[in-house]
Amino acid sequence: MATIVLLGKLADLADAPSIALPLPRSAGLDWEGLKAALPTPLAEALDDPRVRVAVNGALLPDKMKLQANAGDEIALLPPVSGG
Amino acid sequence: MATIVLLGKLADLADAPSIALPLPRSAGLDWEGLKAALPTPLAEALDDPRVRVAVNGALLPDKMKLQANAGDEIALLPPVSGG
Amino acid sequence: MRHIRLAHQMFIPGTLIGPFTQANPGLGGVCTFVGEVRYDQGVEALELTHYEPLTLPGMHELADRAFARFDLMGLLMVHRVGLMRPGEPIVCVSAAALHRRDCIDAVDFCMDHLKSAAWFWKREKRGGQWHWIEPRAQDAADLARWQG
Amino acid sequence: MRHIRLAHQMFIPGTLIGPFTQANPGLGGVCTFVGEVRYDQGVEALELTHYEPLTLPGMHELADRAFARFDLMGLLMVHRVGLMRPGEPIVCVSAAALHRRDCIDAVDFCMDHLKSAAWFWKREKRGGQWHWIEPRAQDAADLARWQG
Repeated sequence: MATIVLLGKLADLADAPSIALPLPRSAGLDWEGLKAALPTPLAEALDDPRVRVAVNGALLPDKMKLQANAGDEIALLPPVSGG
Repeated sequence: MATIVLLGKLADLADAPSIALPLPRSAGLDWEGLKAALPTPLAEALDDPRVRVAVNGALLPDKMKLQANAGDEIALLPPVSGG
Repeated sequence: MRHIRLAHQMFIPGTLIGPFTQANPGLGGVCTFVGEVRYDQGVEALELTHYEPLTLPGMHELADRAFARFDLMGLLMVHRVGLMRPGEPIVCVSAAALHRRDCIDAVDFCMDHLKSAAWFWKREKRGGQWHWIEPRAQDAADLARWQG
Repeated sequence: MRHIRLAHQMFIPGTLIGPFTQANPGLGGVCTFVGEVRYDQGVEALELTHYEPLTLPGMHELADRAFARFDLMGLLMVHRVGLMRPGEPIVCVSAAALHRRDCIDAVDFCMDHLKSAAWFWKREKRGGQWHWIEPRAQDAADLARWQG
Protein backbone atom coordinates (compact mmCIF):
# COMPACT_ATOMS: atom_id res chain seq x y z
CA MET A 1 0.00 0.00 0.00
CA ALA A 2 1.10 3.59 -0.75
CA THR A 3 -0.48 6.70 0.72
CA ILE A 4 -1.41 9.50 -1.68
CA VAL A 5 -1.66 12.88 0.10
CA LEU A 6 -3.77 15.46 -1.74
CA LEU A 7 -3.20 19.16 -1.09
CA GLY A 8 -5.32 22.20 -1.90
CA LYS A 9 -7.98 21.78 -4.54
CA LEU A 10 -6.67 18.32 -5.50
CA ALA A 11 -8.26 17.05 -2.27
CA ASP A 12 -11.64 18.27 -3.58
CA LEU A 13 -11.21 16.27 -6.80
CA ALA A 14 -10.90 13.09 -4.75
CA ASP A 15 -13.30 14.15 -2.01
CA ALA A 16 -10.63 13.19 0.50
CA PRO A 17 -7.32 14.54 1.87
CA SER A 18 -5.60 11.22 1.19
CA ILE A 19 -6.03 7.95 -0.64
CA ALA A 20 -4.69 4.55 0.40
CA LEU A 21 -3.51 2.93 -2.82
CA PRO A 22 -3.27 -0.87 -2.74
CA LEU A 23 0.20 -1.82 -3.95
CA PRO A 24 1.82 -5.25 -3.66
CA ARG A 25 5.04 -5.15 -1.62
CA SER A 26 7.06 -6.29 -4.62
CA ALA A 27 5.53 -3.95 -7.22
CA GLY A 28 6.72 -0.41 -7.99
CA LEU A 29 4.57 2.55 -8.98
CA ASP A 30 5.53 4.90 -11.80
CA TRP A 31 3.88 8.14 -13.03
CA GLU A 32 1.55 6.42 -15.51
CA GLY A 33 0.68 3.75 -12.95
CA LEU A 34 -0.17 6.42 -10.40
CA LYS A 35 -2.44 8.30 -12.80
CA ALA A 36 -4.19 5.08 -13.87
CA ALA A 37 -4.93 4.28 -10.22
CA LEU A 38 -6.49 7.68 -9.45
CA PRO A 39 -10.01 8.99 -10.24
CA THR A 40 -10.00 10.51 -13.75
CA PRO A 41 -10.54 14.21 -12.80
CA LEU A 42 -7.65 13.99 -10.35
CA ALA A 43 -5.41 12.16 -12.84
CA GLU A 44 -6.10 14.85 -15.45
CA ALA A 45 -5.35 17.64 -13.01
CA LEU A 46 -1.90 16.16 -12.40
CA ASP A 47 -0.84 16.98 -15.96
CA ASP A 48 -0.75 20.70 -15.03
CA PRO A 49 3.00 21.42 -15.12
CA ARG A 50 2.60 23.52 -11.95
CA VAL A 51 1.57 20.43 -9.96
CA ARG A 52 4.60 19.12 -8.04
CA VAL A 53 5.11 15.73 -6.44
CA ALA A 54 6.99 14.75 -3.29
CA VAL A 55 7.84 11.23 -2.18
CA ASN A 56 8.32 10.79 1.56
CA GLY A 57 8.71 14.56 1.97
CA ALA A 58 11.29 14.99 -0.82
CA LEU A 59 10.26 17.01 -3.89
CA LEU A 60 10.82 15.26 -7.21
CA PRO A 61 12.74 17.39 -9.74
CA ASP A 62 10.73 15.60 -12.47
CA LYS A 63 7.40 14.07 -11.41
CA MET A 64 7.25 12.01 -14.61
CA LYS A 65 10.17 9.98 -13.25
CA LEU A 66 8.23 8.97 -10.13
CA GLN A 67 9.32 5.64 -8.69
CA ALA A 68 7.44 4.71 -5.54
CA ASN A 69 7.02 1.56 -3.54
CA ALA A 70 4.70 0.09 -0.94
CA GLY A 71 4.92 2.12 2.27
CA ASP A 72 5.78 5.39 0.50
CA GLU A 73 3.88 8.65 1.02
CA ILE A 74 3.28 10.42 -2.30
CA ALA A 75 2.15 14.06 -1.97
CA LEU A 76 0.44 15.81 -4.89
CA LEU A 77 1.03 19.56 -4.60
CA PRO A 78 -0.95 22.08 -6.70
CA PRO A 79 0.15 25.73 -7.09
CA VAL A 80 0.52 27.37 -3.68
CA SER A 81 -1.22 30.48 -2.35
CA GLY A 82 0.05 31.43 1.10
CA GLY A 83 0.68 34.56 3.08
CA MET B 1 16.02 93.49 15.65
CA ALA B 2 15.90 90.21 13.74
CA THR B 3 16.39 86.76 15.26
CA ILE B 4 18.82 84.40 13.55
CA VAL B 5 18.13 80.75 14.43
CA LEU B 6 21.09 78.42 13.92
CA LEU B 7 20.50 74.73 13.38
CA GLY B 8 22.85 71.77 13.56
CA LYS B 9 26.55 72.49 13.31
CA LEU B 10 25.91 76.14 12.41
CA ALA B 11 25.01 76.67 16.08
CA ASP B 12 28.53 75.53 17.02
CA LEU B 13 30.09 78.11 14.71
CA ALA B 14 28.32 80.87 16.63
CA ASP B 15 28.53 79.14 20.02
CA ALA B 16 24.79 79.80 20.37
CA PRO B 17 21.49 78.44 19.06
CA SER B 18 20.37 81.94 18.08
CA ILE B 19 21.63 85.47 17.54
CA ALA B 20 19.71 88.68 18.10
CA LEU B 21 20.71 90.95 15.23
CA PRO B 22 20.22 94.68 15.83
CA LEU B 23 18.24 96.04 12.92
CA PRO B 24 16.56 99.46 12.70
CA ARG B 25 12.81 99.16 12.17
CA SER B 26 13.06 101.00 8.86
CA ALA B 27 16.05 99.08 7.45
CA GLY B 28 15.84 95.83 5.45
CA LEU B 29 18.34 92.98 5.53
CA ASP B 30 19.56 91.24 2.38
CA TRP B 31 21.83 88.21 1.92
CA GLU B 32 25.10 90.19 1.84
CA GLY B 33 23.95 92.29 4.78
CA LEU B 34 23.19 89.13 6.78
CA LYS B 35 26.58 87.59 6.06
CA ALA B 36 28.37 90.82 6.96
CA ALA B 37 26.57 90.90 10.31
CA LEU B 38 27.55 87.32 11.27
CA PRO B 39 30.83 85.95 12.67
CA THR B 40 33.16 85.11 9.76
CA PRO B 41 33.23 81.27 10.14
CA LEU B 42 29.44 81.25 10.18
CA ALA B 43 29.16 83.63 7.22
CA GLU B 44 31.53 81.43 5.21
CA ALA B 45 29.61 78.26 6.06
CA LEU B 46 26.46 79.82 4.59
CA ASP B 47 27.95 79.74 1.09
CA ASP B 48 27.57 75.94 1.07
CA PRO B 49 24.78 75.48 -1.51
CA ARG B 50 23.22 72.81 0.73
CA VAL B 51 22.54 75.42 3.43
CA ARG B 52 18.89 76.52 3.20
CA VAL B 53 17.25 79.59 4.69
CA ALA B 54 13.74 80.08 6.06
CA VAL B 55 12.13 83.39 7.00
CA ASN B 56 9.36 83.15 9.57
CA GLY B 57 9.06 79.41 8.95
CA ALA B 58 8.87 79.66 5.15
CA LEU B 59 11.74 78.17 3.13
CA LEU B 60 13.29 80.53 0.58
CA PRO B 61 13.56 79.06 -2.93
CA ASP B 62 16.70 81.21 -3.39
CA LYS B 63 18.49 82.29 -0.21
CA MET B 64 20.51 84.91 -2.13
CA LYS B 65 17.25 86.82 -2.59
CA LEU B 66 16.72 87.12 1.17
CA GLN B 67 14.70 90.18 2.16
CA ALA B 68 14.12 90.40 5.91
CA ASN B 69 12.95 93.09 8.26
CA ALA B 70 13.01 93.88 11.95
CA GLY B 71 10.95 91.32 13.84
CA ASP B 72 11.63 88.49 11.38
CA GLU B 73 13.00 85.08 12.37
CA ILE B 74 15.68 83.91 9.94
CA ALA B 75 16.58 80.20 10.23
CA LEU B 76 19.87 78.92 8.81
CA LEU B 77 19.50 75.24 7.96
CA PRO B 78 22.54 73.04 7.19
CA PRO B 79 22.19 69.60 5.52
CA VAL B 80 19.87 67.39 7.56
CA SER B 81 20.58 63.96 9.07
CA GLY B 82 17.50 62.47 10.67
CA GLY B 83 15.98 59.03 11.20
CA MET C 1 18.14 35.20 16.78
CA ARG C 2 15.90 33.05 14.62
CA HIS C 3 12.28 32.32 15.47
CA ILE C 4 10.45 30.32 12.77
CA ARG C 5 7.23 28.46 13.41
CA LEU C 6 3.76 27.51 12.30
CA ALA C 7 0.93 28.69 14.52
CA HIS C 8 -2.04 26.34 14.79
CA GLN C 9 -4.01 28.81 16.90
CA MET C 10 -4.69 32.55 16.81
CA PHE C 11 -1.59 34.57 17.78
CA ILE C 12 -1.07 38.19 18.84
CA PRO C 13 1.78 39.75 16.81
CA GLY C 14 2.41 42.38 19.48
CA THR C 15 3.41 39.70 21.95
CA LEU C 16 6.08 38.41 19.52
CA ILE C 17 7.79 41.67 18.60
CA GLY C 18 8.79 42.92 22.04
CA PRO C 19 10.70 39.74 22.96
CA PHE C 20 12.15 39.52 19.43
CA THR C 21 13.49 43.09 19.65
CA GLN C 22 14.90 42.41 23.14
CA ALA C 23 16.60 39.27 21.82
CA ASN C 24 18.64 41.34 19.32
CA PRO C 25 20.43 43.93 21.45
CA GLY C 26 22.40 46.50 19.49
CA LEU C 27 20.08 46.51 16.50
CA GLY C 28 19.71 49.71 14.49
CA GLY C 29 16.30 48.90 13.10
CA VAL C 30 13.54 46.35 13.14
CA CYS C 31 10.93 45.99 10.42
CA THR C 32 7.75 43.98 10.93
CA PHE C 33 4.96 42.98 8.59
CA VAL C 34 1.68 41.54 9.82
CA GLY C 35 -0.86 40.18 7.35
CA GLU C 36 -4.46 39.79 8.45
CA VAL C 37 -7.54 38.12 6.96
CA ARG C 38 -9.34 40.95 5.14
CA TYR C 39 -13.06 41.60 5.46
CA ASP C 40 -13.50 41.01 1.71
CA GLN C 41 -16.95 40.86 0.14
CA GLY C 42 -18.79 38.22 2.12
CA VAL C 43 -15.75 36.29 3.32
CA GLU C 44 -16.82 34.33 6.39
CA ALA C 45 -13.65 32.34 7.00
CA LEU C 46 -10.30 31.43 5.54
CA GLU C 47 -8.47 28.13 5.82
CA LEU C 48 -4.78 27.55 5.24
CA THR C 49 -3.58 24.01 4.74
CA HIS C 50 0.05 22.99 4.50
CA TYR C 51 2.13 19.85 3.95
CA GLU C 52 4.00 19.23 7.14
CA PRO C 53 7.13 17.51 5.69
CA LEU C 54 7.75 20.49 3.38
CA THR C 55 6.30 23.62 5.00
CA LEU C 56 8.45 24.28 8.05
CA PRO C 57 11.69 23.03 6.41
CA GLY C 58 10.84 25.37 3.50
CA MET C 59 10.47 28.31 5.88
CA HIS C 60 13.86 27.51 7.42
CA GLU C 61 15.43 27.38 3.94
CA LEU C 62 13.84 30.75 3.20
CA ALA C 63 15.33 32.13 6.43
CA ASP C 64 18.76 30.75 5.38
CA ARG C 65 18.46 32.61 2.08
CA ALA C 66 17.41 35.83 3.82
CA PHE C 67 20.41 35.62 6.18
CA ALA C 68 22.71 34.96 3.21
CA ARG C 69 21.30 37.84 1.17
CA PHE C 70 20.87 40.56 3.82
CA ASP C 71 22.97 41.65 6.79
CA LEU C 72 20.57 40.51 9.51
CA MET C 73 20.80 40.11 13.25
CA GLY C 74 17.50 38.31 13.70
CA LEU C 75 14.54 37.00 11.76
CA LEU C 76 11.09 36.01 12.97
CA MET C 77 8.51 34.23 10.78
CA VAL C 78 5.27 32.98 12.24
CA HIS C 79 2.63 31.67 9.83
CA ARG C 80 -0.87 30.53 10.76
CA VAL C 81 -2.38 27.32 9.47
CA GLY C 82 -5.94 26.12 10.01
CA LEU C 83 -9.21 28.01 10.16
CA MET C 84 -9.20 31.82 10.56
CA ARG C 85 -11.82 34.56 10.74
CA PRO C 86 -11.58 38.05 9.16
CA GLY C 87 -9.38 40.30 11.30
CA GLU C 88 -7.15 37.49 12.53
CA PRO C 89 -3.42 37.60 11.73
CA ILE C 90 -2.18 35.13 9.10
CA VAL C 91 1.50 35.93 9.07
CA CYS C 92 4.06 37.95 10.99
CA VAL C 93 7.59 38.51 9.65
CA SER C 94 10.07 40.65 11.54
CA ALA C 95 13.73 41.35 10.75
CA ALA C 96 16.32 43.06 12.92
CA ALA C 97 19.52 44.56 11.49
CA LEU C 98 22.10 47.26 12.02
CA HIS C 99 20.73 49.23 9.06
CA ARG C 100 17.18 49.89 7.92
CA ARG C 101 17.62 48.83 4.29
CA ASP C 102 18.55 45.27 5.27
CA CYS C 103 15.62 44.75 7.60
CA ILE C 104 13.00 46.35 5.32
CA ASP C 105 14.24 44.41 2.27
CA ALA C 106 14.44 41.15 4.23
CA VAL C 107 10.79 41.47 5.28
CA ASP C 108 9.80 42.28 1.69
CA PHE C 109 11.80 39.27 0.41
CA CYS C 110 10.36 36.84 2.96
CA MET C 111 6.78 37.99 2.38
CA ASP C 112 7.05 37.64 -1.41
CA HIS C 113 8.36 34.10 -0.96
CA LEU C 114 5.85 33.09 1.71
CA LYS C 115 3.10 34.35 -0.56
CA SER C 116 3.99 32.38 -3.67
CA ALA C 117 6.87 30.01 -3.00
CA ALA C 118 5.99 28.39 0.34
CA TRP C 119 3.88 25.28 0.85
CA PHE C 120 0.54 26.78 1.82
CA TRP C 121 -2.86 26.46 0.21
CA LYS C 122 -5.61 28.93 0.99
CA ARG C 123 -9.37 28.74 0.59
CA GLU C 124 -12.13 31.17 1.51
CA LYS C 125 -15.66 30.51 2.67
CA ARG C 126 -18.24 32.78 1.01
CA GLY C 127 -21.98 32.19 1.25
CA GLY C 128 -21.33 28.91 3.02
CA GLN C 129 -19.17 27.60 0.14
CA TRP C 130 -15.42 27.06 0.16
CA HIS C 131 -13.38 28.48 -2.77
CA TRP C 132 -9.69 27.79 -3.35
CA ILE C 133 -7.56 30.88 -3.89
CA GLU C 134 -5.51 30.68 -7.08
CA PRO C 135 -2.04 32.25 -7.22
CA ARG C 136 -2.16 35.75 -8.73
CA ALA C 137 0.07 37.06 -11.54
CA GLN C 138 1.07 39.90 -9.20
CA ASP C 139 2.50 37.38 -6.72
CA ALA C 140 4.69 35.86 -9.44
CA ALA C 141 5.82 39.35 -10.49
CA ASP C 142 6.68 40.21 -6.88
CA LEU C 143 8.74 37.05 -6.59
CA ALA C 144 10.58 37.71 -9.85
CA ARG C 145 11.98 40.95 -8.40
CA TRP C 146 14.41 38.89 -6.31
CA GLN C 147 15.73 36.68 -9.09
CA GLY C 148 18.80 37.08 -11.25
CA MET D 1 -6.13 57.12 10.27
CA ARG D 2 -3.17 59.45 10.46
CA HIS D 3 -0.97 59.79 13.54
CA ILE D 4 2.01 62.12 13.04
CA ARG D 5 3.95 63.61 15.92
CA LEU D 6 7.28 64.51 17.45
CA ALA D 7 8.12 62.75 20.71
CA HIS D 8 10.08 64.81 23.22
CA GLN D 9 10.42 61.86 25.60
CA MET D 10 11.26 58.16 25.28
CA PHE D 11 8.41 56.20 23.68
CA ILE D 12 7.59 52.49 23.49
CA PRO D 13 6.77 51.54 19.85
CA GLY D 14 4.76 48.51 20.95
CA THR D 15 2.24 50.76 22.67
CA LEU D 16 1.64 52.65 19.40
CA ILE D 17 1.13 49.73 17.02
CA GLY D 18 -1.75 47.94 18.74
CA PRO D 19 -4.00 51.03 18.80
CA PHE D 20 -2.89 51.99 15.27
CA THR D 21 -3.84 48.55 13.93
CA GLN D 22 -7.16 48.66 15.78
CA ALA D 23 -7.85 52.09 14.28
CA ASN D 24 -7.71 50.66 10.74
CA PRO D 25 -10.28 47.84 10.71
CA GLY D 26 -10.37 45.80 7.53
CA LEU D 27 -6.68 46.20 6.78
CA GLY D 28 -4.91 43.42 4.89
CA GLY D 29 -1.44 44.23 6.17
CA VAL D 30 0.48 46.54 8.41
CA CYS D 31 4.20 47.22 8.10
CA THR D 32 6.19 48.87 10.87
CA PHE D 33 9.75 50.11 11.06
CA VAL D 34 11.39 51.08 14.34
CA GLY D 35 14.83 52.70 14.35
CA GLU D 36 16.89 52.63 17.53
CA VAL D 37 20.08 54.33 18.67
CA ARG D 38 22.80 51.78 17.93
CA TYR D 39 25.50 50.82 20.41
CA ASP D 40 28.18 52.08 17.99
CA GLN D 41 31.80 52.30 19.02
CA GLY D 42 31.81 54.42 22.16
CA VAL D 43 28.58 56.29 21.48
CA GLU D 44 27.31 57.59 24.83
CA ALA D 45 24.36 59.61 23.65
CA LEU D 46 22.64 60.99 20.58
CA GLU D 47 20.85 64.31 20.24
CA LEU D 48 18.32 65.21 17.57
CA THR D 49 17.46 68.86 17.09
CA HIS D 50 14.75 70.14 14.81
CA TYR D 51 13.29 73.46 13.64
CA GLU D 52 9.76 73.56 14.97
CA PRO D 53 8.17 75.72 12.21
CA LEU D 54 9.35 73.28 9.52
CA THR D 55 9.67 69.85 11.08
CA LEU D 56 6.13 68.76 11.89
CA PRO D 57 4.58 70.49 8.82
CA GLY D 58 7.24 68.71 6.75
CA MET D 59 6.22 65.35 8.24
CA HIS D 60 2.59 66.07 7.37
CA GLU D 61 3.58 66.93 3.78
CA LEU D 62 5.51 63.67 3.63
CA ALA D 63 2.40 61.83 4.84
CA ASP D 64 0.34 63.59 2.12
CA ARG D 65 2.79 62.38 -0.49
CA ALA D 66 2.71 58.82 0.88
CA PHE D 67 -1.11 58.79 0.80
CA ALA D 68 -1.04 60.13 -2.79
CA ARG D 69 1.53 57.59 -3.94
CA PHE D 70 0.37 54.41 -2.17
CA ASP D 71 -3.05 52.94 -1.48
CA LEU D 72 -3.01 53.40 2.30
CA MET D 73 -5.60 53.13 5.02
CA GLY D 74 -3.46 54.59 7.80
CA LEU D 75 -0.04 56.03 8.47
CA LEU D 76 1.78 56.56 11.74
CA MET D 77 5.01 58.54 12.06
CA VAL D 78 6.51 59.27 15.46
CA HIS D 79 9.98 60.82 15.56
CA ARG D 80 12.02 61.50 18.68
CA VAL D 81 13.77 64.81 19.26
CA GLY D 82 16.09 65.65 22.15
CA LEU D 83 18.64 63.54 23.99
CA MET D 84 18.65 59.75 23.58
CA ARG D 85 20.73 56.85 24.87
CA PRO D 86 21.79 53.75 22.89
CA GLY D 87 18.91 51.27 22.68
CA GLU D 88 16.21 53.96 22.71
CA PRO D 89 13.84 54.24 19.73
CA ILE D 90 14.40 57.25 17.42
CA VAL D 91 11.63 56.70 14.93
CA CYS D 92 8.57 54.54 14.37
CA VAL D 93 6.75 54.48 11.01
CA SER D 94 3.79 52.19 10.46
CA ALA D 95 1.52 51.90 7.42
CA ALA D 96 -1.75 49.99 7.09
CA ALA D 97 -3.20 48.99 3.71
CA LEU D 98 -5.35 46.41 1.98
CA HIS D 99 -2.27 44.95 0.27
CA ARG D 100 1.21 44.25 1.55
CA ARG D 101 3.11 45.98 -1.26
CA ASP D 102 1.55 49.38 -0.47
CA CYS D 103 2.29 49.26 3.23
CA ILE D 104 5.85 47.94 2.90
CA ASP D 105 6.71 50.46 0.17
CA ALA D 106 5.10 53.33 2.12
CA VAL D 107 7.26 52.59 5.17
CA ASP D 108 10.36 52.38 2.95
CA PHE D 109 9.42 55.71 1.27
CA CYS D 110 8.75 57.53 4.54
CA MET D 111 11.95 56.27 6.17
CA ASP D 112 14.13 57.32 3.22
CA HIS D 113 12.59 60.80 3.38
CA LEU D 114 12.76 61.12 7.17
CA LYS D 115 16.41 60.12 6.96
CA SER D 116 17.56 62.69 4.45
CA ALA D 117 14.75 65.09 3.55
CA ALA D 118 13.19 65.99 6.91
CA TRP D 119 14.27 68.79 9.22
CA PHE D 120 16.33 66.93 11.78
CA TRP D 121 19.96 67.33 12.79
CA LYS D 122 21.76 64.59 14.66
CA ARG D 123 24.87 64.60 16.78
CA GLU D 124 26.59 61.88 18.78
CA LYS D 125 28.55 62.08 22.00
CA ARG D 126 31.74 60.00 21.99
CA GLY D 127 34.39 60.29 24.66
CA GLY D 128 32.55 63.23 26.15
CA GLN D 129 32.63 65.17 22.84
CA TRP D 130 29.70 65.95 20.59
CA HIS D 131 30.08 65.25 16.84
CA TRP D 132 27.55 66.26 14.18
CA ILE D 133 26.47 63.44 11.87
CA GLU D 134 26.90 64.34 8.22
CA PRO D 135 24.43 63.05 5.64
CA ARG D 136 25.73 59.90 3.93
CA ALA D 137 25.91 59.26 0.18
CA GLN D 138 23.85 56.10 0.79
CA ASP D 139 21.01 58.23 2.18
CA ALA D 140 20.93 60.36 -0.97
CA ALA D 141 20.96 57.21 -3.11
CA ASP D 142 18.08 55.75 -1.11
CA LEU D 143 16.09 58.94 -1.64
CA ALA D 144 16.79 59.01 -5.37
CA ARG D 145 15.01 55.64 -5.76
CA TRP D 146 11.66 57.46 -5.35
CA GLN D 147 12.27 60.22 -7.87
CA GLY D 148 11.27 60.40 -11.49
